[in-house]
Amino acid sequence: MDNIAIKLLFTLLGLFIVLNWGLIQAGIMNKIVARVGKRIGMPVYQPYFNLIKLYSKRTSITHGVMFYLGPLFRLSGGVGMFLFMPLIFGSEYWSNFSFAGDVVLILYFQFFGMLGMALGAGEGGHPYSAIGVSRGLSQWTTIELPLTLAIISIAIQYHSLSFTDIVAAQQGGITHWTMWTNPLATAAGMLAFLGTMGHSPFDLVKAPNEIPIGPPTEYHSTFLGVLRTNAAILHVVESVLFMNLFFGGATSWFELILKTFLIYFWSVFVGVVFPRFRIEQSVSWFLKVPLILGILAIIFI
Amino acid sequence: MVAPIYIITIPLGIAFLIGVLGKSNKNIGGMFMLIALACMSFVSAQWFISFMTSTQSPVYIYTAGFKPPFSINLLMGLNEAFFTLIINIATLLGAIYLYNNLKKQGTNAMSVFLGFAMALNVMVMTRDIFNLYVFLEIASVATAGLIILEQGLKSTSAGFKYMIATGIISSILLIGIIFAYNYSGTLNIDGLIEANIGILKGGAIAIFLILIAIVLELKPFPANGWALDVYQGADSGIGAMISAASASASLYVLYKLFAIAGESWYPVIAVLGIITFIASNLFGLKQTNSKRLLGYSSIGQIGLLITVLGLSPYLGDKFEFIAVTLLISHYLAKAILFWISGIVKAENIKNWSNLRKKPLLVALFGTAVFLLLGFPPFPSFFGKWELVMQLANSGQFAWMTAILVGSFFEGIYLFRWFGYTLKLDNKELPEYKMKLNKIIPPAIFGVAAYILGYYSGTFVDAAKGLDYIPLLFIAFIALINFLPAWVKNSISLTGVILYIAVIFPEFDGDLLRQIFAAIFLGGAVLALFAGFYSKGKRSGFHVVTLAMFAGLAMLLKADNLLEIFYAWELMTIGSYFLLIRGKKSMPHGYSYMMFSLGGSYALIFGFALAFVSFGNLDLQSLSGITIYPTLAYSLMLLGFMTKTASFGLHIWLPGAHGEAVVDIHFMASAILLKAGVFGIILVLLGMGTEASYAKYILYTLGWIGAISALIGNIAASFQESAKRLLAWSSIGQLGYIVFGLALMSHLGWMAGIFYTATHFLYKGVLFLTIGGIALKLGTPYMYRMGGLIKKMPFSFIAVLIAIITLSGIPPLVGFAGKWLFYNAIISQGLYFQGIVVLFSGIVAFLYLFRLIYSVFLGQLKDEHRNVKELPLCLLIPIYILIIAIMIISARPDFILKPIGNYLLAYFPSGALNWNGTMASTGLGYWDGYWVMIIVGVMFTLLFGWLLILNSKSKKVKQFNMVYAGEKPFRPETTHMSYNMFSGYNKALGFFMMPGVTGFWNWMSDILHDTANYFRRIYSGNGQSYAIHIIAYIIIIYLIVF
Amino acid sequence: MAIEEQNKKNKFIDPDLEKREILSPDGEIIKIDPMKDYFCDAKPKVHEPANKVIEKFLNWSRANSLWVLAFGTGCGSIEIPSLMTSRFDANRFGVQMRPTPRQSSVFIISGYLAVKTLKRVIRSYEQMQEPRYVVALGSCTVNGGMYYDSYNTINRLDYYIPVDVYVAGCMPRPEAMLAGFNKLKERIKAGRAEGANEYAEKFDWYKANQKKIIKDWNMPDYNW
Amino acid sequence: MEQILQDIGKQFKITDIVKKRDNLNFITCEKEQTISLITYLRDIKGFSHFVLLSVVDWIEDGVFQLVYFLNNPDKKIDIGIRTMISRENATMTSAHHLWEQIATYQRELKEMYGIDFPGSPRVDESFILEGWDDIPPMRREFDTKKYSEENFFPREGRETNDPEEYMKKKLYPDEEK
Amino acid sequence: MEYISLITGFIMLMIGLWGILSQKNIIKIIIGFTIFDTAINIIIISIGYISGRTAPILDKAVPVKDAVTKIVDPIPQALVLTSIVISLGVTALMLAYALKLHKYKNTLEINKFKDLKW
Repeated sequence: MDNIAIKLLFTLLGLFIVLNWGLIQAGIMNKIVARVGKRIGMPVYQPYFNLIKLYSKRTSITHGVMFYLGPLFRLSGGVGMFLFMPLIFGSEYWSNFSFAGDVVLILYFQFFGMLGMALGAGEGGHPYSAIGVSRGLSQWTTIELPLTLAIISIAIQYHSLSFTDIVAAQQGGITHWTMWTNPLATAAGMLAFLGTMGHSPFDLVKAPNEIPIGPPTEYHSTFLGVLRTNAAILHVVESVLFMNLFFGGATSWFELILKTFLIYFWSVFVGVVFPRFRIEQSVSWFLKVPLILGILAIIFI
Repeated sequence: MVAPIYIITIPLGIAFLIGVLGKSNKNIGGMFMLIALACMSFVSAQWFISFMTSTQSPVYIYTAGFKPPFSINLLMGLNEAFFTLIINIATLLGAIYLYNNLKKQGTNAMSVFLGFAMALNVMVMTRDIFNLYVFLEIASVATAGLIILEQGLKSTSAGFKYMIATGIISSILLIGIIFAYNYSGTLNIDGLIEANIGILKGGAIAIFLILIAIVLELKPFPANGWALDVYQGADSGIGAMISAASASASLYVLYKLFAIAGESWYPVIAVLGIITFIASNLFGLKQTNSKRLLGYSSIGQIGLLITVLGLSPYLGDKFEFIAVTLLISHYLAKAILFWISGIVKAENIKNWSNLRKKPLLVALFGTAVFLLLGFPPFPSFFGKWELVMQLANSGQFAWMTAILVGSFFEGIYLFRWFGYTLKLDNKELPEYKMKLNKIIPPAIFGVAAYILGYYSGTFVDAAKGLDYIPLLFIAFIALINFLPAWVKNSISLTGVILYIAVIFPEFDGDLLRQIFAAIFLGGAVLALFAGFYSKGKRSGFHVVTLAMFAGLAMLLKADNLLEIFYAWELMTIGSYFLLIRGKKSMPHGYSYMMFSLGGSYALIFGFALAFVSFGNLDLQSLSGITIYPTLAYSLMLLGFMTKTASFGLHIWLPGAHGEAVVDIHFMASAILLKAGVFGIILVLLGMGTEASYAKYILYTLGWIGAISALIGNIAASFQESAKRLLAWSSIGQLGYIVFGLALMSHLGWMAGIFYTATHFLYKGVLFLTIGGIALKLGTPYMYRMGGLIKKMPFSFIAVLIAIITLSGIPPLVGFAGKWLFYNAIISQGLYFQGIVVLFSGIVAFLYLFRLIYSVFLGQLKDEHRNVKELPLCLLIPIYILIIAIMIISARPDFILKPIGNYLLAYFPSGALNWNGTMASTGLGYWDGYWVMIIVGVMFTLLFGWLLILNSKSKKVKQFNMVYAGEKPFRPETTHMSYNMFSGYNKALGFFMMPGVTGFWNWMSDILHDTANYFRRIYSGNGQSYAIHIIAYIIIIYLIVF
Repeated sequence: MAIEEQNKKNKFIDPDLEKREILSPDGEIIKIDPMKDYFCDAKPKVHEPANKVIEKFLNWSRANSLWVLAFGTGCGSIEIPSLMTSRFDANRFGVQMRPTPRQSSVFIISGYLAVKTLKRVIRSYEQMQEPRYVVALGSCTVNGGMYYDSYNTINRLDYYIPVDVYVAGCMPRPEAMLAGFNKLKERIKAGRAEGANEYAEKFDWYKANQKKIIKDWNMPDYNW
Repeated sequence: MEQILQDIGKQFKITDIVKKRDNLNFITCEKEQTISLITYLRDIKGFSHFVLLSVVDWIEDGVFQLVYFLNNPDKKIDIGIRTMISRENATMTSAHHLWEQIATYQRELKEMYGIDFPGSPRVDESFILEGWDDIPPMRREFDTKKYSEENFFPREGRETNDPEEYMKKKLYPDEEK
Repeated sequence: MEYISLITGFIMLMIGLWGILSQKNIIKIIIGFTIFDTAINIIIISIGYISGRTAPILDKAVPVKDAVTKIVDPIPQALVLTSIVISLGVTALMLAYALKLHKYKNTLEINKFKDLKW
């Protein structure tokens, strides 16, 4: 840890790249969704405008300390996951602070952001935000089930829970990827990925016109800006997580961007096609096919 | 030494003197009676002491100077001295108790009473069988006379039934005697023994008749209808005399005459006894009349003593000790109970809640109940322990189970009765005055129970290690019960701190005990410190709390099985009294006691098997169990799991903890449940993993842990009351620990022990804060709270930290437990149990958010507008725990390394290897210290950035929110907390079918229905009782010959 | 009691907003004045832009990301969804519908405003964060339109809330609305769309007009 | 339809029967008899469907004309019962016990015309107008234009043109009269 | 033949027992008890009987020194004395009970006094 300063610099640079890539990725996805609806859709750089406008708002209100800190927790959740996630395999600089923890750390760090968001929404005092949070949490419990099963089956397969070893085991062509060697786990994992991303079949939590927009009902101006920045980072880091686990990690930035785009596109693609689930449907959906896939993944390693 | 003959002559003389005095001057007559009884007890006490201390040899007293065949001789041996002593004391105190009744009846009643006392003494001392018959007859006539004392239809009809029954019994005895004389030629018992007439056909019948008459005198099961009516009909003082004094006399007579019968009789007597014991206790379940229930219980206890008599060949040299302790306990308890029923005069057991008007009576009633059931400080505890050990030693497992099942039934109705007394309201019940002479006898016997308990402890060699200092300290606290709460609190606090200083160095070698000592005693200090919040007297609270903590401390110090069992039972008593304090806690306290009772009986059975297979009682015996090992280990685990409320045995916890007050809730959940964990650790250490059966046990244990974790967490999310939510979550967390221990691997155990420690920390915080808030707001229901973050910021921060730890979110220490579990599950290979545990870990999120949202966030209700922060005496312990959590989170290796080294001794392979603060296993790695720093730095940086961005945002009030252009109506209608996870309930609600409670209810219904069906045979008709007696004789005759 | 008389004075007081007394768990009586306890009624302040150059850039980004509040009044609200269809597609100009006034910056008043709806419009308008703009559709907002002589529809919207762009027409077609958006963009970029500050300056005048016609004004003066 | 009218004629004092269509007739009856007539029609004559209750303001003769429309779904015929009540402190016995929805109509009439229906549920609560303190607005003596000018800041520069001259001036400007 | 008294004793015993168990009236039960007791006394006496001997009264006919060969076994007769006294006492108490029971329900049917049951 002697060159901690350099590593810090590279991590900040990585964060900058990931943030920008997140925003552009969101712009592209909106464009694609619009094209599916035969609309021209928002320009690709629209997320930048939204962010700047949000940050440039002159007034904002706060319901209390926890409300104020909610978005901060959320952002630190996203940035924290980024910090502990090794981005580029092999390069000592681009693996951020992943020496501090393995897959389990990342798995449980997701809750950090969610808890902060839940508490902030709670402090807002709006009943709809509380309903949104309760739906989000109940949905999250069953999303984690197939994900945990997949991770455990990978851990059994590669006898390790640390990212670097998993990615190392998948190097050397497509046939070495987990997608190839352990398809069941990948299937369960990718179905769980749909839930984590919160796109259409499972977007009941932030559904725009269902209960205003769920938890962030009371958030606005700079708070919403912070939440949107985190959303950008989080989407990229989640897809990097799934990339490292199932699709052989990335040896270069270009490979990372391509793979994350395709992984993220998978959830958007499903989102565009399928309508929204009700809460009990989405909770019990994960206990059907994904669960069985996960169990089979463990049995047939 | 006064000649024993005076024991007979004094009462006879005084009786006639009183008769002479005539009806008028009753007071003098009363005084004379008391003097006579006092002299009798002095004489027998003198002889008893001389036998106990000096080597006094038994003395034969020859009446009229002739040798036996021609005259009646009496013997004053050690046994006779002991029995006459207890009879005389009982009659003396009984006379004091009945002084007014006897005075009201006049001098003839007094002389009848003296006659009754004299007859019992002679029955014990005489060696002549016909003399025995004569005085037996006098005793029964005197009893019949005394029954009439209570003028009333009930007592008269009961007396008449008694007369019929004893008439038949004595005539059969007479026939037996005369035929025995016919064959042996002598009436002297010693002569009969030499004559050994059993071998002759006719002689055997004679002996049969004699013995069956004496057994019938002791009210065996089918033929004891008359006895029940007597107990119900007679005055309670008389009932006390019958059940205490005459029962012991007839028991000794049976023991004396046994020598004649010879070996073949033992099993018969044992069978008769055990049937009576189990049947009468079973019938007691449905009984609601207090005195009749006492009748059932005394008949049951006598049945137990008969069984002990019958099993004497198996009990070896311990027989006297067991018989004496059980007899003494029965004698003291029955006397106390009957005397109390005389004072409170409540027919229905539900009206016994009237007892609470006089706290001393409640204490005595409690002593009697625990004395009867064989709980620690009392002699019957050691008696029952030795009984079970000796029976196991001689391989009589069937007898053991029968005795334990019988005493379990007795426990059921006694604790239900005790629960009614403690909890049902007694506003409209009639007032009653406690006269001095009515209260002295039970008080004396109560104190005698404790003293004899200590004294009988000295006999048992395994009990040498028990230190009685804490018990003395508790007695002292009991005495100062009238002081205000904070005085008692500070005294007991200093006492506990001193005690910690004394015993903590004893554990310095053994880390496991150090951790548990820190949890138990550290928790005790925090709980007592939190106790300062309560105003008023809180009578009885400190006694039972210290009893529980004394039990817990003793559990750690115990080095043999007896001490463990002693500590376990002491802790159960303390925790029972704590849990029963809640307003609506009677049913839950009752079910808690039933589970712990069943659990302790399973434990004692397991310990017996361990004792038998290893030879002695120390802890190593847990490892090498050879006889029925699967049964032994599973029973012991079941026993300990009643305390950790694992799946199947968990239904008592939500109710019991839901009703408890704040510090009791903390003690019960954060500390008490760990005792079970300590027990499981001991058993699992003993069992090891090699044996074939161990695999199955561990597998099922793992599944039980996993399922209880899942059920606990899911059920917790649907609770409306905050306390029940925490109670269910404790079930979940304990399920974690049990699962961790069941993995039997280095990592599994490290996870389990680590979880026990951290669970104490964060659950302690949760219980204290939520309990304090529920107390302050007057309601445990979450939908009535809300928006308290503005009023109670400190408790919010505390609960937030506790929630982050519990859910295992990285920077704080909870994550270490989750990480250990992950590695343990994968390395151990128990994937599916592991998945269930990890899934329930994530489900924990639901109820955590619900707790912190409904209590602190959301809308502040009008009535809580100027609620103040929690009292300081609660905040300080909370923040001590918070600091502890933060320290461990920063440097988790402070705890993990020592646990690792400790576990190396038991599980050498699969340990954590450390470099610096980075812990790594074969699979993954984790560096708590660096995670904490990175997250901390990142958080502060982002916080600074957010401050710059958003420095001037306007603070608004609670209704300034987007409500579709309108404004909300009232805070109550806009706080979303009732039925919060309804969607989740629809999806996964089926988990919550109350299967287990249904099972246990079904079991208890079966018991109660059988009891209700069979007790119909006591039809109340005197004649049918006579037929029962005759039929009983004939059936036994046919069986024996 | 004193409190009952106070409430009686104002005929239209909302029962939930009457002053009342509550018994707290530890037995002490608490006086609740809903208007002061539940609502923060601080006056709005004028927020002058800090410096010209940055403000120009920020205005440029504000213009390109117009978040419209989903609040339809009168017959124009049926025209707004058609904007989102592929034929007219307001998304091209960075216009997006937002459900809550907190997050939206453009408030489209899409038709005649009854006094009742005006009360809700005012509350939503005041809950929007600055800088905020109002686009008024149809002639009813200009001069009352065909309801000029009705007893409960207002005639001139700008007396009640500051309006940036009027789009005339007895319900303008979507193309007109898109033209309105572009006109709004020009105003924002030119920095002349300071309706919020104007509202803050002439706050009392606006409030007097509003209270003149909304008789049951049982909500705080300024709705955060 | 005639048969029904004869029967009614026998029992109730009804005047000027107007036959709009073969399945729609209007009858007028006394104020006191209206409720009993309606009950009769409903229970006996099978007019089970209540269509609407409305009022006509004859300010000149100082009278409100209440019209109850009933429909007989089997015979598919309609009937309108008209009653005259005075305009000053107009009151009418409530008919909410016959059909629940009548209470809503009565509430609206109370707010808009000031006709009081004692006993009708929630009759004096505000129905559409919030915070209205002037006289009931639908009454003809209430001048909405004057009220709007007083209260609602009309924008100046609005003049009304007679469409004929306006179009002529527009299309043929040069033709001077 | 010397067992004649023993047999009569047993027969009376059975009659007494039958009286106790079958009769409904309390007085009859008490009478049954008295028969039962006298039967036992007879048995006791007959146990001591040695055929061909006389009663154990030392008078002219039975001199002290050869009394041992002439008289029957005296001990049972001594026992019978106390047994009679006892059965007297018991019967007296029973009658007192019967009187009191009659006072309460002025009936002597044994199955009327069934209020203490189960």
